[in-house]
Amino acid sequence: MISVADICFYCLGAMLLILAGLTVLSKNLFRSVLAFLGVILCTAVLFISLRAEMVALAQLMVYVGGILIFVLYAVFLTSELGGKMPDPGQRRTFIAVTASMFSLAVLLGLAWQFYGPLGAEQVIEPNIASLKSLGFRLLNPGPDGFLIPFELISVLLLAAMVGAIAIAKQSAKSGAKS
Amino acid sequence: MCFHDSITSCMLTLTWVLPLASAAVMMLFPKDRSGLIRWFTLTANGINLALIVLLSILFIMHPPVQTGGTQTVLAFSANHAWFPLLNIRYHIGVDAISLSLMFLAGVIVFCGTLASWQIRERTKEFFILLQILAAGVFGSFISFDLFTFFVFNELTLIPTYLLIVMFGSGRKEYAAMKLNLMLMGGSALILVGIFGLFFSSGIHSFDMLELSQIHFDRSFQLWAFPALFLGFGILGNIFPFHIWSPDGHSSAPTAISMFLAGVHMKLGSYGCLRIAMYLLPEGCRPWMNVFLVLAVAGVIWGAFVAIKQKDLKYMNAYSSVSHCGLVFLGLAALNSIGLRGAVMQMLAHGFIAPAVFCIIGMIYTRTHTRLIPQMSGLMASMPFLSVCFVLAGFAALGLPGMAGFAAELNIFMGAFGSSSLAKVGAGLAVLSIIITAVYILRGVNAVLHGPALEGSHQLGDATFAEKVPLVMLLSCILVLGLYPGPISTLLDHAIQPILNNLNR
Amino acid sequence: MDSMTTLASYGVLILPLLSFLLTGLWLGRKNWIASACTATFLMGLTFVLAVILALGYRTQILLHPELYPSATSVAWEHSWMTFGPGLAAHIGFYLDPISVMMVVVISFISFLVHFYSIGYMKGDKSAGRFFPLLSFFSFSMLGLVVSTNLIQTFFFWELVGAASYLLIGFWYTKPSAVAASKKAFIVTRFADAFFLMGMLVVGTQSGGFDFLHVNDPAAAVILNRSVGTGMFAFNLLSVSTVLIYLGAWGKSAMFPLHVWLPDAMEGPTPVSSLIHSATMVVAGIYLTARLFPLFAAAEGTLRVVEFTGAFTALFAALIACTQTDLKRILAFSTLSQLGLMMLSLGLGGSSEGGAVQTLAYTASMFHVFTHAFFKSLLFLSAGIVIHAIHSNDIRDAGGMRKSLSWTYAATLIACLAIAGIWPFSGFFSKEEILQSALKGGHYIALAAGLLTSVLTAFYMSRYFILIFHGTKRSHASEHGHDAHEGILMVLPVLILAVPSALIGWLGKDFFLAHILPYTAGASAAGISESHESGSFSWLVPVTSILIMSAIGAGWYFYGRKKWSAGFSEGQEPGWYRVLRNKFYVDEFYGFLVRKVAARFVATPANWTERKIINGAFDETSGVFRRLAIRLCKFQNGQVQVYLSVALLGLYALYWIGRMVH
Amino acid sequence: MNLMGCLVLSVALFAIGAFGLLTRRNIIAALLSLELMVNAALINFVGFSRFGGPSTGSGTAWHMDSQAGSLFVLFAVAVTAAEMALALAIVIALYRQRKSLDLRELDSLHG
Repeated sequence: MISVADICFYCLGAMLLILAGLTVLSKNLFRSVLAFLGVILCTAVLFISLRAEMVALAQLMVYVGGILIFVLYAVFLTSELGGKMPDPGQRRTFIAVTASMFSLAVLLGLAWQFYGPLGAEQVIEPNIASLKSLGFRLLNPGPDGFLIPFELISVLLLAAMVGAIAIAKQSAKSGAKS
Repeated sequence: MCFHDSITSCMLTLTWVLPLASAAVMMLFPKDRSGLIRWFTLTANGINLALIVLLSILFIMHPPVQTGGTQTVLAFSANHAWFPLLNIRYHIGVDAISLSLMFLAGVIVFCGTLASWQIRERTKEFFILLQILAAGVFGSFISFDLFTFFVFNELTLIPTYLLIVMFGSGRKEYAAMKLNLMLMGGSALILVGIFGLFFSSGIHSFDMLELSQIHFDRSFQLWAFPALFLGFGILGNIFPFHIWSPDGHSSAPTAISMFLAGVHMKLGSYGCLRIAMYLLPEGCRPWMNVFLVLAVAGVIWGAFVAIKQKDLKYMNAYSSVSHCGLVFLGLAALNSIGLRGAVMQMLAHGFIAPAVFCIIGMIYTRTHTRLIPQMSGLMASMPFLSVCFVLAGFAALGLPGMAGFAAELNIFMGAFGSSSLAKVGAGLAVLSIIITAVYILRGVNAVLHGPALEGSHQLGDATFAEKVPLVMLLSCILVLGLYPGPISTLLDHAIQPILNNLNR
Repeated sequence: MDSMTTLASYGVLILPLLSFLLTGLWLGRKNWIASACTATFLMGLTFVLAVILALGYRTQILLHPELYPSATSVAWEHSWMTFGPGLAAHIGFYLDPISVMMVVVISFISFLVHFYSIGYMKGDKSAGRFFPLLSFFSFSMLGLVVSTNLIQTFFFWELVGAASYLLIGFWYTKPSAVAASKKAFIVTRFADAFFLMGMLVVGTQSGGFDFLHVNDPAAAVILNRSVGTGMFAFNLLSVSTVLIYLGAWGKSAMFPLHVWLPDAMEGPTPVSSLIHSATMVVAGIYLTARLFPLFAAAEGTLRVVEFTGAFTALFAALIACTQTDLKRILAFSTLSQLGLMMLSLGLGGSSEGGAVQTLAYTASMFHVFTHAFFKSLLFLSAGIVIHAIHSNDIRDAGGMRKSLSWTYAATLIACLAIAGIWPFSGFFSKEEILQSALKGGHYIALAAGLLTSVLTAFYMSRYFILIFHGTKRSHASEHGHDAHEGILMVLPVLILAVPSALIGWLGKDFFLAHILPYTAGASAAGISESHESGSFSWLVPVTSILIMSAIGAGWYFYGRKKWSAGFSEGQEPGWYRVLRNKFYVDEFYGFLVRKVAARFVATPANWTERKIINGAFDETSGVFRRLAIRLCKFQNGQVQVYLSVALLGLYALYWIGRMVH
Repeated sequence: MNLMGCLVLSVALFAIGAFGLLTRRNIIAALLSLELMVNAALINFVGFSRFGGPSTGSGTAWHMDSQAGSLFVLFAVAVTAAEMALALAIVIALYRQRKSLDLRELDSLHG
């Protein structure tokens, strides 16, 4: 029995995959980035439909607000937008197709092996991924909480930012010199 | 003199600890103090040689009484757990075979140190590596635990490689790589065989003496024996796996050529006797015919190829192939005379080939060539070296009164007293003494005799440091050749358990 | 055996060895005169001891046949190496008629040669090296003749070879000497390999190496069996004795292994003298005589001995007639005489009767004995001539009668002796040989012996006349410094002239009475009976007449008609060229060694070694190297390739894991 | 809309990402493909968090922490952000040095 939610899911999934395909196949880097934006938006919608609003939010904020901006900056700084990207060549394509097909086959096989037969008796969790509960969980210093990983992640992010700036800046200096 | 057992076994351990320790100490020496390094190495090796001589005297005074069974009775033995999880033990001891080879190794290492006296570059590295090499060999000869034996055996390979590459001449990279690849290949076979012995024994032991009492499954013996024998045979220079040795010898510096020919190869034939034949008697009999054919082929082949060599070192290397073939012929005779002859030939060749290499090295430092056609009439300018060369050459061609003859006589007699295939093989091998005479005399005559070359009068004879090793080696050759009675009796006792096992 | 004799027997071996060590390690390098005198003195002492030994042997053993029925004893014996029950090698001292005779002869001649060498080597830079080697040579030969067993024989046999190698190549800067030394060693070594083989077969199969054991009829019975199958079936006794005889064949330079001996005269003349008379070449004869009972038991072996001897005797005598080198003529005469000795030893081959065998054996030993004296005399006097004319070529000699009068006399005696003129020593021994050939019915051998005798007389008269008569052709004497005879060199020659002349007469009866093979049926009675029956007395006048006429012919051609030593360029007839070139045997060997052995054995072997065996290794490692180069392509630094490999590898591992479970 | 659907979607996305990672010659494009793969993982996390796993009999063993799935996604997103920041900084530095972003030319690890 197919519900409306299912149809929405399938449509969303199809869109997601098409956009992903565009991301990896488009000859133009800018289009590729745009398709990737689409992928992220679709994923966010998917997360919402899976009742993970907090995650969707984070996804949108970090990816669209952060990563994608980075990427666009990088693209603008490095490439001419209209240019076609070079072709990978037949052999590489063949190997890549083989590898990805193997990935598909092996992972699907594994998924089927462990979860396929259970499709009918799914346990649908209650709505536990609400913003509030997650937030409490995240900042809980107790044994159940994730305060320490949270803080570590923030330190990591900070370090990464500093590092990124340092790398870009240092090479800029040396580039200016040369 | 009466020493407590623990003291003598400690002395035995010291024979490999001392070189290793001296290598470790030398690492702390400043690089540029080459004189100090040389003297230090010489002292260490001299002490080691004295130690071995002392042990030999003790051994001769109280030889271990063989019980007449199949188990070798060791002298100076010690047996400690080393890695109990795999039942690896530090089991050392000597019988007449290994002790005589220890003596050989001691003399060769000492002489090799003296023969390397003139090494001027990277002296420190040279002597450190030499000492590690020596430690590996001494350790191998005293080990009666297969695993320990193997470890010590492997310890010799890498220093050999480095020594040839760093201090060699000619196509040294090729030669060193070839040598190491082939010997490593041999080691791989040995390792397979050793693990086979370990697991098939049912007692999970690496101990040779315990394993010698086990009756292995016949089918196991039939595949393990060739693996072990061939593995050691490659090291022992068996035809057609001898090809590492000519290139290796000729590229190596003098001391290493001496060491390879004198001691390292003997480790191979020793392994063939002590491990392959002793532990796997049933596998030995059917396979021995194959190895007999290889041995005789090596004897004749090496001699014929030696005739055509222009490089003195190559000539001697192929002569080694021929002489090592005789060792295997003796082993293949499978009787006490043959086995004894094989061990005596190990000793004889162990003294003769290094002596020749030593002389060739000394001639090379003077003439800067080793090619026979480029030399002539050196007798006039270097009489001492020439006399030594003639003597060593006579020894190599098996002149009575020299070590080679005593050994060859035993081998031929053993083979004549063995199977009919062995008789035919012995007949052919006897004929090789003609070819040996041809190439030895060709080398000696071309190099020493004939009109003297221009300017050869300034070349100068051997210095004192060069005379010492030559005199030592030649006296060993002469003593062994003139008076082989006592050592052959001692060897007889040591061979008896192996033979009993073979006849079981 | 009293202690004096035993002591003498030790001394006979130890003194030459001592001389070798003393002069070789110490004196020779400081002062050659001191070393020469020491060596000569010690050899003289050795001779004295040898005489003492011989007298002791005679009084205590030889004259007590009731105690020593075969007149054989072992003075002392020390174990050298033990091989198994009964199989042992000893160093010992064997006493029997021929060993004692040889000890006396060797020490006597060696002493004289040492003495002579003092004069001969004067002025030679390397004289200090000469005497130790000479002593060593004598020591080796003495050790050989007193051997108690085959292994000791082989031991010293090889030492003799080595010593001769060193002595022939003594003047090592002379390429011809170097080549000759190598040739001598390798040719004899070739034979020795067979000797070793035969010895091992005899020893291991019969269960002992001692002569007392091997010469026992029981040993021959054990060995006398057929081994092998089909085409390879052979009689063990025949094969092993022929193998041993091959050793003697090479050492005694029988055709076709004779090639080393004429070249061996490249060494100093005293060495040639020693080699040709007492030390080296008679070793082969001696070995054959030593194993005579075993050989006699073997079917056919003695025939081989006989025919090699006969052929060599004739062959060498023919060549000797055409040579122009002084020492080479003598060398071929040695070959020819050795052939006679071998022939004589082989005469017992087909005869059943012990008497012929015994007579022939005795004759052979007798000839060894007499030959040693006159041959060393010939060489030593040739050395004087060579010293005088500074040349080896007989065409440079001539008219030396006046300046070398003592040598002239001595050489005359020696030539008469070797030619076999009564009453010189050669006559008696040669006569015995011919008689036994006749008595045994070996007419081929008899003919060969007769012809050889005639030829010998001819070429010796040629030799003698060309050197001492005629006009002086020597450049040395033209240039004023007249040839002279040093007393040091003449004295030994004169001493040797005495036994050369007389020893045959004096020794004949002794030999006939005592030098006997200890085979069954050998007895002095039988031999003297057959000898004195007189039925063969026509042989003596016939041979004498033939020899006299040969000498006359020599005199006629070379003395009266003044033939030169050889034909001049271009006028040489073909047969003469063949003879002068020694039947091209050397050339044939050269072809065999250089072309056949080198080109078809050693070169292909070397090629196979380099290309195939080493090539196999290189190819194997090449396969891996090429594989590695292929694999290197994955390591091209491109992260995507690494990723693909990693991913595919991951799945491959996954797949393998699934397969395994 | 069930676990299997999520898994299939995730696997497909992963495969597409892998394909892109292996074929794209531009570093930035390759990084985008990498992000696709990360996204696939995220979907997986969320899917499991939503639908749970297979329920085993007792239930107690499973009732671990469904929130953890979502929380892990949060952390993963953060780490990805850090990674991308660094990667793009390197890309810019690289471009300045080499004037090229072609992965084929970046083979200084060539053996």
